[in-house]
Amino acid sequence: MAERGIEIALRVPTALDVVEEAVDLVARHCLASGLTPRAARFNLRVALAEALANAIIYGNRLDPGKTVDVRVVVTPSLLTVHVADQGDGFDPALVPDPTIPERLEEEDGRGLFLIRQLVDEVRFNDRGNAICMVLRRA
Amino acid sequence: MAERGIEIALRVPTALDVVEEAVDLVARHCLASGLTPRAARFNLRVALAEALANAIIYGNRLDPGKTVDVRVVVTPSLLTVHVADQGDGFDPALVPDPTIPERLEEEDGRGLFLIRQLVDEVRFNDRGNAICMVLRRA
Amino acid sequence: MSFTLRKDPRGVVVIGVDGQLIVGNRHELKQKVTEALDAGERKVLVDFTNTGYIDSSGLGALVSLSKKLRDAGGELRLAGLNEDLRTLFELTKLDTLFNIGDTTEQALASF
Amino acid sequence: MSFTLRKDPRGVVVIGVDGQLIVGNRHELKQKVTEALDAGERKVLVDFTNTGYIDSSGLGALVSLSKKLRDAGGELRLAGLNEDLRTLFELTKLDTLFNIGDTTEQALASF
Ligand SMILES: Nc1ncnc2c1ncn2[C@@H]1O[C@H](COP(=O)(O)OP(=O)(O)O)[C@@H](O)[C@H]1O
Ligand SMILES: Nc1ncnc2c1ncn2[C@@H]1O[C@H](COP(=O)(O)OP(=O)(O)O)[C@@H](O)[C@H]1O
Repeated sequence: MAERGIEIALRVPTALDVVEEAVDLVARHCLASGLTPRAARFNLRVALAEALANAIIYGNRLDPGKTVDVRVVVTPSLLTVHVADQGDGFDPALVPDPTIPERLEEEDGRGLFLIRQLVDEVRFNDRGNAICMVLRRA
Repeated sequence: MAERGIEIALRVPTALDVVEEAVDLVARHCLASGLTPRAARFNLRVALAEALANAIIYGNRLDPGKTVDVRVVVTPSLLTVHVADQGDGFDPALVPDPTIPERLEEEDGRGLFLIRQLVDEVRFNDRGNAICMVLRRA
Repeated sequence: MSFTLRKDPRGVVVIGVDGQLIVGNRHELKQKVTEALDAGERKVLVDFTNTGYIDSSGLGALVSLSKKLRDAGGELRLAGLNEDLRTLFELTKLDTLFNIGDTTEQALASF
Repeated sequence: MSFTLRKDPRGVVVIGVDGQLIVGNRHELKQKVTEALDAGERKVLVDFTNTGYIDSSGLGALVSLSKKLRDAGGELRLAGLNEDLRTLFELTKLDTLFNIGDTTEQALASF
Protein backbone atom coordinates (compact mmCIF):
# COMPACT_ATOMS: atom_id res chain seq x y z
CA MET A 1 0.00 0.00 0.00
CA ALA A 2 1.20 3.50 -0.78
CA GLU A 3 2.13 5.44 2.34
CA ARG A 4 0.56 8.46 0.81
CA GLY A 5 -2.80 7.24 -0.38
CA ILE A 6 -5.60 8.57 -2.49
CA GLU A 7 -7.79 11.02 -0.60
CA ILE A 8 -11.45 10.76 -1.50
CA ALA A 9 -14.34 13.12 -0.96
CA LEU A 10 -18.01 12.39 -1.61
CA ARG A 11 -20.86 14.85 -1.90
CA VAL A 12 -23.88 12.80 -0.93
CA PRO A 13 -27.44 13.96 -1.66
CA THR A 14 -29.83 14.09 1.29
CA ALA A 15 -31.52 10.78 0.50
CA LEU A 16 -31.44 7.59 2.55
CA ASP A 17 -31.35 5.40 -0.55
CA VAL A 18 -27.81 6.49 -1.45
CA VAL A 19 -26.35 5.62 1.95
CA GLU A 20 -25.53 2.07 0.89
CA GLU A 21 -23.71 3.14 -2.26
CA ALA A 22 -21.70 5.75 -0.36
CA VAL A 23 -20.77 3.23 2.33
CA ASP A 24 -19.78 0.67 -0.32
CA LEU A 25 -17.52 3.13 -2.03
CA VAL A 26 -15.78 4.25 1.13
CA ALA A 27 -15.44 0.71 2.49
CA ARG A 28 -13.77 -0.50 -0.69
CA HIS A 29 -11.42 2.44 -0.67
CA CYS A 30 -10.51 1.85 2.97
CA LEU A 31 -9.89 -1.83 2.32
CA ALA A 32 -7.61 -0.90 -0.58
CA SER A 33 -5.89 1.60 1.73
CA GLY A 34 -4.92 -1.01 4.30
CA LEU A 35 -7.82 -1.25 6.70
CA THR A 36 -8.30 -4.86 7.85
CA PRO A 37 -11.07 -6.73 6.00
CA ARG A 38 -13.14 -7.16 9.16
CA ALA A 39 -12.85 -3.45 10.06
CA ALA A 40 -13.69 -2.40 6.49
CA ARG A 41 -16.60 -4.80 6.24
CA PHE A 42 -18.00 -4.28 9.70
CA ASN A 43 -16.66 -1.47 11.92
CA LEU A 44 -16.34 1.15 9.20
CA ARG A 45 -19.54 0.18 7.37
CA VAL A 46 -21.72 0.29 10.47
CA ALA A 47 -20.18 3.51 11.81
CA LEU A 48 -20.38 5.32 8.48
CA ALA A 49 -23.94 4.17 7.78
CA GLU A 50 -25.03 5.47 11.19
CA ALA A 51 -23.22 8.78 10.74
CA LEU A 52 -24.74 9.25 7.28
CA ALA A 53 -28.26 8.41 8.45
CA ASN A 54 -27.92 10.93 11.29
CA ALA A 55 -26.56 13.59 8.93
CA ILE A 56 -29.42 13.04 6.50
CA ILE A 57 -32.25 12.73 9.03
CA TYR A 58 -31.28 14.96 11.98
CA GLY A 59 -28.67 17.20 10.36
CA ASN A 60 -30.18 18.03 6.97
CA ARG A 61 -33.71 17.07 8.09
CA LEU A 62 -34.26 15.31 4.74
CA ASP A 63 -34.01 18.65 2.90
CA PRO A 64 -33.12 17.69 -0.71
CA GLY A 65 -31.53 21.12 -1.18
CA LYS A 66 -28.76 20.13 1.23
CA THR A 67 -25.90 17.67 0.88
CA VAL A 68 -23.62 15.67 3.16
CA ASP A 69 -19.87 15.85 2.65
CA VAL A 70 -17.77 12.77 3.33
CA ARG A 71 -13.99 12.89 3.27
CA VAL A 72 -11.55 10.04 3.85
CA VAL A 73 -7.94 10.79 4.71
CA VAL A 74 -5.35 8.01 4.84
CA THR A 75 -2.07 8.42 6.71
CA PRO A 76 0.51 5.68 7.33
CA SER A 77 -1.12 4.67 10.61
CA LEU A 78 -4.69 6.00 10.50
CA LEU A 79 -7.82 6.27 8.43
CA THR A 80 -9.98 9.28 9.17
CA VAL A 81 -13.54 9.58 7.90
CA HIS A 82 -15.23 12.98 8.15
CA VAL A 83 -19.00 13.34 7.74
CA ALA A 84 -20.38 16.89 7.67
CA ASP A 85 -24.01 17.90 7.24
CA GLN A 86 -25.56 21.34 6.69
CA GLY A 87 -27.69 21.30 9.82
CA ASP A 88 -27.53 23.19 13.10
CA GLY A 89 -25.52 20.55 14.89
CA PHE A 90 -26.14 19.05 18.33
CA ASP A 91 -24.37 18.41 21.59
CA PRO A 92 -23.21 14.78 21.58
CA ALA A 93 -22.49 14.95 25.31
CA LEU A 94 -26.25 15.10 25.91
CA VAL A 95 -26.93 11.78 24.18
CA PRO A 96 -27.52 9.16 26.92
CA ASP A 97 -26.03 5.63 27.09
CA PRO A 98 -28.60 3.31 25.46
CA THR A 99 -27.33 0.22 27.28
CA ILE A 100 -28.34 1.15 30.84
CA PRO A 101 -31.27 -1.00 32.02
CA GLU A 102 -33.80 1.87 31.99
CA ARG A 103 -33.04 2.64 28.36
CA LEU A 104 -32.52 -0.86 26.98
CA GLU A 105 -36.07 -1.08 25.66
CA GLU A 106 -36.06 2.34 23.99
CA GLU A 107 -36.60 2.18 20.26
CA ASP A 108 -34.02 4.80 19.28
CA GLY A 109 -30.70 6.19 20.41
CA ARG A 110 -28.18 3.46 19.54
CA GLY A 111 -26.50 5.08 16.51
CA LEU A 112 -23.88 7.23 18.15
CA PHE A 113 -23.21 4.56 20.75
CA LEU A 114 -22.44 2.01 18.03
CA ILE A 115 -20.15 4.47 16.27
CA ARG A 116 -18.18 5.00 19.50
CA GLN A 117 -17.92 1.26 20.07
CA LEU A 118 -16.76 0.48 16.54
CA VAL A 119 -14.12 3.11 15.75
CA ASP A 120 -10.95 3.97 17.63
CA GLU A 121 -11.73 7.64 18.13
CA VAL A 122 -14.70 9.97 17.59
CA ARG A 123 -14.50 13.75 17.42
CA PHE A 124 -17.05 16.45 16.60
CA ASN A 125 -16.62 20.02 15.48
CA ASP A 126 -17.82 22.73 17.88
CA ARG A 127 -21.11 23.28 16.10
CA GLY A 128 -21.81 19.56 16.18
CA ASN A 129 -22.67 19.14 12.51
CA ALA A 130 -19.47 17.31 11.58
CA ILE A 131 -18.26 14.02 13.00
CA CYS A 132 -14.78 12.64 12.52
CA MET A 133 -14.19 8.92 12.98
CA VAL A 134 -10.66 7.56 13.26
CA LEU A 135 -9.70 3.93 12.59
CA ARG A 136 -6.27 2.42 12.97
CA ARG A 137 -4.90 0.74 9.87
CA ALA A 138 -3.86 -2.90 9.81
CA MET B 1 -30.58 4.79 -9.79
CA ALA B 2 -30.96 8.11 -8.04
CA GLU B 3 -31.35 10.96 -10.51
CA ARG B 4 -29.19 13.05 -8.30
CA GLY B 5 -26.23 10.84 -7.56
CA ILE B 6 -23.27 10.94 -5.27
CA GLU B 7 -20.53 13.25 -6.52
CA ILE B 8 -17.04 11.97 -5.84
CA ALA B 9 -13.68 13.69 -5.82
CA LEU B 10 -10.28 12.03 -5.49
CA ARG B 11 -6.98 13.63 -4.68
CA VAL B 12 -4.45 11.29 -6.23
CA PRO B 13 -0.75 11.40 -5.32
CA THR B 14 1.69 11.77 -8.20
CA ALA B 15 2.59 8.09 -8.34
CA LEU B 16 1.88 5.63 -11.14
CA ASP B 17 1.21 2.79 -8.72
CA VAL B 18 -2.03 4.34 -7.45
CA VAL B 19 -3.55 4.74 -10.93
CA GLU B 20 -5.16 1.31 -10.81
CA GLU B 21 -6.80 1.89 -7.43
CA ALA B 22 -8.12 5.28 -8.52
CA VAL B 23 -9.50 3.82 -11.75
CA ASP B 24 -11.12 0.95 -9.82
CA LEU B 25 -12.82 3.33 -7.45
CA VAL B 26 -14.18 5.58 -10.17
CA ALA B 27 -15.25 2.68 -12.40
CA ARG B 28 -17.24 1.08 -9.60
CA HIS B 29 -18.88 4.38 -8.78
CA CYS B 30 -19.80 4.96 -12.43
CA LEU B 31 -21.23 1.47 -12.73
CA ALA B 32 -23.36 2.09 -9.64
CA SER B 33 -24.39 5.42 -11.17
CA GLY B 34 -25.83 3.85 -14.29
CA LEU B 35 -22.98 3.60 -16.76
CA THR B 36 -23.27 0.40 -18.83
CA PRO B 37 -21.06 -2.45 -17.60
CA ARG B 38 -19.02 -2.49 -20.82
CA ALA B 39 -18.47 1.29 -20.72
CA ALA B 40 -17.53 1.17 -17.02
CA ARG B 41 -15.22 -1.81 -17.49
CA PHE B 42 -13.63 -0.72 -20.73
CA ASN B 43 -14.25 2.80 -22.10
CA LEU B 44 -14.08 4.63 -18.79
CA ARG B 45 -11.23 2.53 -17.37
CA VAL B 46 -8.98 2.95 -20.38
CA ALA B 47 -9.72 6.66 -20.80
CA LEU B 48 -9.23 7.47 -17.12
CA ALA B 49 -6.04 5.40 -16.84
CA GLU B 50 -4.58 7.26 -19.84
CA ALA B 51 -5.63 10.66 -18.51
CA LEU B 52 -4.16 9.89 -15.08
CA ALA B 53 -0.88 8.61 -16.52
CA ASN B 54 -0.55 11.79 -18.61
CA ALA B 55 -1.39 13.99 -15.61
CA ILE B 56 1.22 12.21 -13.48
CA ILE B 57 3.98 11.96 -16.09
CA TYR B 58 3.62 15.03 -18.33
CA GLY B 59 1.52 17.29 -16.10
CA ASN B 60 3.07 16.86 -12.67
CA ARG B 61 6.36 15.48 -14.11
CA LEU B 62 6.38 12.84 -11.35
CA ASP B 63 6.82 15.56 -8.70
CA PRO B 64 5.63 13.91 -5.45
CA GLY B 65 4.81 17.35 -4.05
CA LYS B 66 1.98 17.67 -6.55
CA THR B 67 -1.36 15.89 -6.76
CA VAL B 68 -3.96 15.11 -9.41
CA ASP B 69 -7.60 15.97 -8.77
CA VAL B 70 -10.30 13.71 -10.16
CA ARG B 71 -13.96 14.65 -9.97
CA VAL B 72 -16.94 12.65 -11.19
CA VAL B 73 -20.28 14.38 -11.72
CA VAL B 74 -23.40 12.37 -12.49
CA THR B 75 -26.44 13.96 -14.10
CA PRO B 76 -29.55 12.11 -15.33
CA SER B 77 -28.08 11.66 -18.81
CA LEU B 78 -24.32 12.10 -18.46
CA LEU B 79 -21.28 11.12 -16.49
CA THR B 80 -18.47 13.66 -16.49
CA VAL B 81 -14.98 12.83 -15.28
CA HIS B 82 -12.57 15.72 -14.69
CA VAL B 83 -8.83 15.12 -14.30
CA ALA B 84 -6.71 18.13 -13.37
CA ASP B 85 -2.97 18.18 -12.79
CA GLN B 86 -0.72 20.92 -11.41
CA GLY B 87 1.46 21.23 -14.50
CA ASP B 88 1.82 23.89 -17.19
CA GLY B 89 -0.68 22.30 -19.53
CA PHE B 90 -0.29 21.66 -23.27
CA ASP B 91 -2.06 22.27 -26.53
CA PRO B 92 -3.99 19.11 -27.43
CA ALA B 93 -4.53 20.40 -30.96
CA LEU B 94 -0.82 19.88 -31.63
CA VAL B 95 -0.93 16.15 -30.83
CA PRO B 96 -0.86 14.26 -34.14
CA ASP B 97 -3.07 11.33 -35.19
CA PRO B 98 -1.14 8.15 -34.28
CA THR B 99 -2.99 5.99 -36.81
CA ILE B 100 -1.70 7.56 -40.02
CA PRO B 101 0.72 5.20 -41.80
CA GLU B 102 3.82 7.36 -41.10
CA ARG B 103 3.13 7.29 -37.38
CA LEU B 104 1.82 3.76 -36.95
CA GLU B 105 5.20 2.43 -35.83
CA GLU B 106 5.90 5.22 -33.34
CA GLU B 107 6.27 3.97 -29.81
CA ASP B 108 4.29 6.74 -28.09
CA GLY B 109 1.40 9.07 -28.72
CA ARG B 110 -1.70 6.86 -28.51
CA GLY B 111 -3.08 7.95 -25.12
CA LEU B 112 -5.09 10.98 -26.08
CA PHE B 113 -6.25 9.30 -29.26
CA LEU B 114 -7.65 6.36 -27.28
CA ILE B 115 -9.39 8.72 -24.88
CA ARG B 116 -11.10 10.49 -27.79
CA GLN B 117 -12.17 7.18 -29.31
CA LEU B 118 -13.59 5.79 -26.08
CA VAL B 119 -15.59 8.63 -24.56
CA ASP B 120 -18.44 10.64 -26.05
CA GLU B 121 -16.85 14.05 -25.60
CA VAL B 122 -13.47 15.44 -24.57
CA ARG B 123 -12.83 19.00 -23.44
CA PHE B 124 -9.77 20.77 -22.02
CA ASN B 125 -9.45 23.92 -19.99
CA ASP B 126 -7.62 26.84 -21.64
CA ARG B 127 -4.35 26.16 -19.88
CA GLY B 128 -4.48 22.53 -20.93
CA ASN B 129 -3.84 21.01 -17.51
CA ALA B 130 -7.38 19.74 -17.00
CA ILE B 131 -9.25 17.27 -19.19
CA CYS B 132 -12.96 16.63 -18.98
CA MET B 133 -14.34 13.38 -20.36
CA VAL B 134 -18.07 12.95 -20.90
CA LEU B 135 -19.82 9.58 -21.15
CA ARG B 136 -23.49 9.02 -21.81
CA ARG B 137 -25.30 6.94 -19.21
CA ALA B 138 -27.12 3.74 -20.05
CA MET C 1 -34.69 -5.25 1.07
CA SER C 2 -37.80 -7.37 1.37
CA PHE C 3 -39.41 -9.68 3.87
CA THR C 4 -40.67 -13.19 3.36
CA LEU C 5 -43.40 -14.60 5.59
CA ARG C 6 -44.35 -18.19 6.28
CA LYS C 7 -46.32 -19.98 8.94
CA ASP C 8 -44.47 -22.92 10.47
CA PRO C 9 -46.63 -25.96 11.33
CA ARG C 10 -45.53 -25.54 14.95
CA GLY C 11 -47.53 -22.31 15.14
CA VAL C 12 -44.74 -19.82 14.61
CA VAL C 13 -44.77 -17.01 12.06
CA VAL C 14 -41.32 -16.93 10.45
CA ILE C 15 -40.27 -13.66 8.86
CA GLY C 16 -37.13 -13.74 6.75
CA VAL C 17 -35.17 -10.54 6.25
CA ASP C 18 -33.68 -10.49 2.75
CA GLY C 19 -30.75 -8.10 2.53
CA GLN C 20 -31.06 -5.40 5.13
CA LEU C 21 -33.10 -4.21 8.08
CA ILE C 22 -32.55 -0.48 8.16
CA VAL C 23 -34.17 2.89 8.67
CA GLY C 24 -35.58 2.71 5.14
CA ASN C 25 -37.56 -0.52 5.56
CA ARG C 26 -38.09 -1.06 9.28
CA HIS C 27 -41.66 0.22 9.00
CA GLU C 28 -42.43 -2.57 6.57
CA LEU C 29 -41.29 -5.15 9.11
CA LYS C 30 -43.26 -3.46 11.86
CA GLN C 31 -46.35 -3.57 9.69
CA LYS C 32 -45.89 -7.26 8.86
CA VAL C 33 -45.55 -8.20 12.54
CA THR C 34 -48.45 -5.99 13.59
CA GLU C 35 -50.66 -7.63 10.97
CA ALA C 36 -49.71 -11.07 12.28
CA LEU C 37 -50.50 -9.92 15.80
CA ASP C 38 -53.89 -8.59 14.69
CA ALA C 39 -54.56 -11.93 13.01
CA GLY C 40 -54.07 -13.64 16.37
CA GLU C 41 -50.47 -14.81 16.03
CA ARG C 42 -48.35 -14.71 19.20
CA LYS C 43 -45.10 -16.43 18.23
CA VAL C 44 -42.88 -14.65 15.75
CA LEU C 45 -39.38 -15.65 14.65
CA VAL C 46 -37.30 -13.22 12.64
CA ASP C 47 -34.83 -15.11 10.46
CA PHE C 48 -31.61 -13.27 9.58
CA THR C 49 -29.99 -16.06 7.58
CA ASN C 50 -30.11 -13.95 4.42
CA THR C 51 -29.44 -10.60 6.05
CA GLY C 52 -26.32 -8.61 5.31
CA TYR C 53 -26.89 -5.67 7.56
CA ILE C 54 -28.99 -4.29 10.42
CA ASP C 55 -28.63 -0.66 11.43
CA SER C 56 -29.50 0.94 14.77
CA SER C 57 -33.00 1.72 13.49
CA GLY C 58 -33.46 -1.92 12.64
CA LEU C 59 -32.31 -2.93 16.12
CA GLY C 60 -34.79 -0.41 17.54
CA ALA C 61 -37.64 -1.83 15.46
CA LEU C 62 -36.92 -5.31 16.83
CA VAL C 63 -36.90 -3.94 20.40
CA SER C 64 -40.27 -2.27 19.99
CA LEU C 65 -41.82 -5.27 18.23
CA SER C 66 -40.55 -7.54 20.99
CA LYS C 67 -42.19 -5.35 23.61
CA LYS C 68 -45.42 -5.25 21.63
CA LEU C 69 -45.59 -9.02 21.37
CA ARG C 70 -44.70 -9.50 25.03
CA ASP C 71 -47.46 -7.07 26.04
CA ALA C 72 -49.88 -9.27 24.07
CA GLY C 73 -48.64 -12.42 25.79
CA GLY C 74 -46.47 -13.50 22.86
CA GLU C 75 -42.78 -13.54 22.01
CA LEU C 76 -40.44 -12.38 19.30
CA ARG C 77 -37.35 -14.50 18.78
CA LEU C 78 -34.38 -14.15 16.46
CA ALA C 79 -32.25 -16.64 14.55
CA GLY C 80 -29.58 -16.97 11.88
CA LEU C 81 -27.42 -14.02 12.90
CA ASN C 82 -23.94 -14.06 11.44
CA GLU C 83 -20.93 -13.02 13.51
CA ASP C 84 -21.14 -9.34 12.54
CA LEU C 85 -24.85 -9.06 13.28
CA ARG C 86 -24.46 -10.89 16.57
CA THR C 87 -21.76 -8.40 17.54
CA LEU C 88 -24.26 -5.57 17.07
CA PHE C 89 -26.62 -7.20 19.59
CA GLU C 90 -23.77 -7.78 22.02
CA LEU C 91 -22.40 -4.24 21.80
CA THR C 92 -25.85 -2.76 22.47
CA LYS C 93 -26.58 -5.40 25.16
CA LEU C 94 -29.69 -6.41 23.24
CA ASP C 95 -28.46 -10.00 23.39
CA THR C 96 -29.79 -9.93 26.97
CA LEU C 97 -33.24 -8.89 25.77
CA PHE C 98 -33.82 -11.44 23.02
CA ASN C 99 -33.96 -15.17 22.77
CA ILE C 100 -31.49 -15.72 19.91
CA GLY C 101 -31.27 -19.12 18.23
CA ASP C 102 -28.31 -20.21 16.17
CA THR C 103 -30.48 -21.59 13.39
CA THR C 104 -34.12 -21.17 12.47
CA GLU C 105 -34.68 -24.88 13.04
CA GLN C 106 -33.25 -24.73 16.53
CA ALA C 107 -35.27 -21.64 17.38
CA LEU C 108 -38.47 -23.27 16.07
CA ALA C 109 -37.89 -26.51 17.94
CA SER C 110 -37.55 -24.72 21.26
CA PHE C 111 -40.24 -22.07 20.75
CA MET D 1 2.17 -7.63 -13.14
CA SER D 2 4.75 -10.18 -14.10
CA PHE D 3 5.90 -12.04 -17.15
CA THR D 4 6.34 -15.78 -17.60
CA LEU D 5 8.75 -17.12 -20.20
CA ARG D 6 8.92 -20.53 -21.82
CA LYS D 7 10.51 -21.95 -24.92
CA ASP D 8 8.10 -23.90 -27.11
CA PRO D 9 9.57 -27.03 -28.78
CA ARG D 10 8.68 -25.42 -32.15
CA GLY D 11 11.35 -22.80 -31.54
CA VAL D 12 9.18 -19.97 -30.30
CA VAL D 13 9.75 -18.01 -27.11
CA VAL D 14 6.36 -17.58 -25.45
CA ILE D 15 6.03 -14.69 -23.01
CA GLY D 16 2.86 -14.63 -20.90
CA VAL D 17 1.64 -11.31 -19.53
CA ASP D 18 0.09 -11.85 -16.10
CA GLY D 19 -2.22 -9.00 -15.17
CA GLN D 20 -1.26 -5.86 -17.00
CA LEU D 21 1.08 -4.41 -19.58
CA ILE D 22 1.37 -0.76 -18.67
CA VAL D 23 3.69 2.18 -18.34
CA GLY D 24 4.92 0.78 -15.02
CA ASN D 25 6.17 -2.59 -16.32
CA ARG D 26 6.68 -2.23 -20.05
CA HIS D 27 10.43 -1.90 -19.59
CA GLU D 28 10.51 -5.33 -17.98
CA LEU D 29 8.89 -6.85 -21.07
CA LYS D 30 11.27 -4.97 -23.35
CA GLN D 31 14.18 -6.34 -21.39
CA LYS D 32 12.88 -9.92 -21.53
CA VAL D 33 12.47 -9.77 -25.32
CA THR D 34 15.82 -8.05 -25.83
CA GLU D 35 17.52 -10.76 -23.80
CA ALA D 36 15.86 -13.45 -25.93
CA LEU D 37 17.01 -11.63 -29.06
CA ASP D 38 20.56 -11.42 -27.73
CA ALA D 39 20.41 -15.14 -27.00
CA GLY D 40 19.68 -15.76 -30.67
CA GLU D 41 15.91 -16.16 -30.54
CA ARG D 42 13.94 -14.78 -33.50
CA LYS D 43 10.37 -15.93 -32.94
CA VAL D 44 8.54 -14.41 -30.00
CA LEU D 45 4.88 -14.86 -29.09
CA VAL D 46 3.32 -12.63 -26.46
CA ASP D 47 0.43 -14.43 -24.79
CA PHE D 48 -2.32 -12.21 -23.35
CA THR D 49 -4.58 -15.01 -22.10
CA ASN D 50 -4.10 -13.87 -18.50
CA THR D 51 -3.96 -10.16 -19.18
CA GLY D 52 -6.58 -7.78 -17.86
CA TYR D 53 -5.31 -4.56 -19.28
CA ILE D 54 -2.88 -2.98 -21.75
CA ASP D 55 -2.41 0.79 -21.78
CA SER D 56 -1.10 2.95 -24.60
CA SER D 57 2.45 2.58 -23.27
CA GLY D 58 2.04 -1.18 -23.40
CA LEU D 59 0.84 -0.96 -27.00
CA GLY D 60 3.84 1.23 -27.78
CA ALA D 61 6.24 -1.27 -26.23
CA LEU D 62 4.83 -4.02 -28.44
CA VAL D 63 5.21 -1.81 -31.53
CA SER D 64 8.86 -1.09 -30.81
CA LEU D 65 9.66 -4.71 -29.94
CA SER D 66 7.99 -5.85 -33.14
CA LYS D 67 10.16 -3.47 -35.15
CA LYS D 68 13.27 -4.60 -33.32
CA LEU D 69 12.59 -8.26 -34.06
CA ARG D 70 11.71 -7.55 -37.67
CA ASP D 71 14.98 -5.62 -38.11
CA ALA D 72 16.79 -8.73 -36.86
CA GLY D 73 14.92 -10.97 -39.30
CA GLY D 74 12.51 -12.28 -36.69
CA GLU D 75 8.88 -11.72 -35.78
CA LEU D 76 6.76 -10.81 -32.77
CA ARG D 77 3.26 -12.27 -32.73
CA LEU D 78 0.38 -11.86 -30.30
CA ALA D 79 -2.30 -14.24 -29.05
CA GLY D 80 -5.04 -14.65 -26.47
CA LEU D 81 -6.48 -11.13 -26.61
CA ASN D 82 -9.93 -10.78 -25.11
CA GLU D 83 -12.58 -8.61 -26.76
CA ASP D 84 -11.59 -5.45 -24.87
CA LEU D 85 -7.89 -5.81 -25.62
CA ARG D 86 -8.57 -6.60 -29.27
CA THR D 87 -10.62 -3.41 -29.47
CA LEU D 88 -7.58 -1.42 -28.35
CA PHE D 89 -5.56 -2.81 -31.27
CA GLU D 90 -8.40 -2.10 -33.69
CA LEU D 91 -8.95 1.48 -32.52
CA THR D 92 -5.25 2.27 -32.89
CA LYS D 93 -5.04 0.32 -36.20
CA LEU D 94 -2.29 -1.80 -34.69
CA ASP D 95 -4.26 -4.88 -35.74
CA THR D 96 -2.85 -4.15 -39.22
CA LEU D 97 0.71 -4.25 -37.89
CA PHE D 98 0.64 -7.49 -35.91
CA ASN D 99 -0.06 -11.10 -36.65
CA ILE D 100 -2.68 -11.81 -33.96
CA GLY D 101 -3.70 -15.38 -33.21
CA ASP D 102 -6.89 -16.31 -31.42
CA THR D 103 -5.16 -18.80 -29.16
CA THR D 104 -1.54 -19.44 -28.25
CA GLU D 105 -1.81 -22.91 -29.79
CA GLN D 106 -3.06 -21.55 -33.09
CA ALA D 107 -0.37 -18.88 -33.17
CA LEU D 108 2.34 -21.45 -32.42
CA ALA D 109 1.11 -23.89 -35.06
CA SER D 110 1.27 -21.25 -37.78
CA PHE D 111 4.49 -19.50 -36.71
N1 LIG E 1 -25.86 15.06 12.55
C1 LIG E 1 -26.71 15.34 13.55
N2 LIG E 1 -27.33 16.54 13.60
C2 LIG E 1 -28.18 16.83 14.59
N3 LIG E 1 -28.51 15.99 15.59
C3 LIG E 1 -27.94 14.77 15.60
C4 LIG E 1 -27.01 14.38 14.59
N4 LIG E 1 -26.61 13.12 14.88
C5 LIG E 1 -27.26 12.75 15.99
N5 LIG E 1 -28.06 13.72 16.44
C6 LIG E 1 -28.90 13.71 17.66
O1 LIG E 1 -28.42 12.70 18.51
C7 LIG E 1 -29.47 11.80 18.85
C8 LIG E 1 -28.95 10.40 19.02
O2 LIG E 1 -28.54 9.89 17.80
P1 LIG E 1 -28.25 8.35 17.64
O3 LIG E 1 -27.45 7.89 18.79
O4 LIG E 1 -27.67 8.13 16.29
O5 LIG E 1 -29.65 7.63 17.77
P2 LIG E 1 -30.96 7.72 16.86
O6 LIG E 1 -30.52 8.10 15.50
O7 LIG E 1 -31.53 6.38 16.94
O8 LIG E 1 -31.81 8.77 17.52
C9 LIG E 1 -30.49 11.93 17.74
O9 LIG E 1 -31.77 11.62 18.17
C10 LIG E 1 -30.34 13.40 17.38
O10 LIG E 1 -31.13 14.19 18.22
N1 LIG F 1 -1.65 16.46 -18.70
C1 LIG F 1 -0.70 16.80 -19.61
N2 LIG F 1 0.16 17.81 -19.38
C2 LIG F 1 1.11 18.15 -20.28
N3 LIG F 1 1.27 17.53 -21.47
C3 LIG F 1 0.43 16.51 -21.79
C4 LIG F 1 -0.57 16.09 -20.89
N4 LIG F 1 -1.25 15.08 -21.47
C5 LIG F 1 -0.66 14.87 -22.65
N5 LIG F 1 0.36 15.74 -22.87
C6 LIG F 1 1.21 15.85 -24.07
O1 LIG F 1 0.57 15.22 -25.15
C7 LIG F 1 1.41 14.22 -25.73
C8 LIG F 1 0.57 13.07 -26.24
O2 LIG F 1 0.02 12.35 -25.18
P1 LIG F 1 -0.60 10.93 -25.41
O3 LIG F 1 -1.45 10.96 -26.62
O4 LIG F 1 -1.26 10.51 -24.16
O5 LIG F 1 0.61 9.98 -25.77
P2 LIG F 1 1.88 9.55 -24.91
O6 LIG F 1 1.49 9.64 -23.48
O7 LIG F 1 2.15 8.18 -25.36
O8 LIG F 1 2.95 10.51 -25.28
C9 LIG F 1 2.38 13.85 -24.64
O9 LIG F 1 3.58 13.37 -25.18
C10 LIG F 1 2.56 15.16 -23.91
O10 LIG F 1 3.50 15.95 -24.54
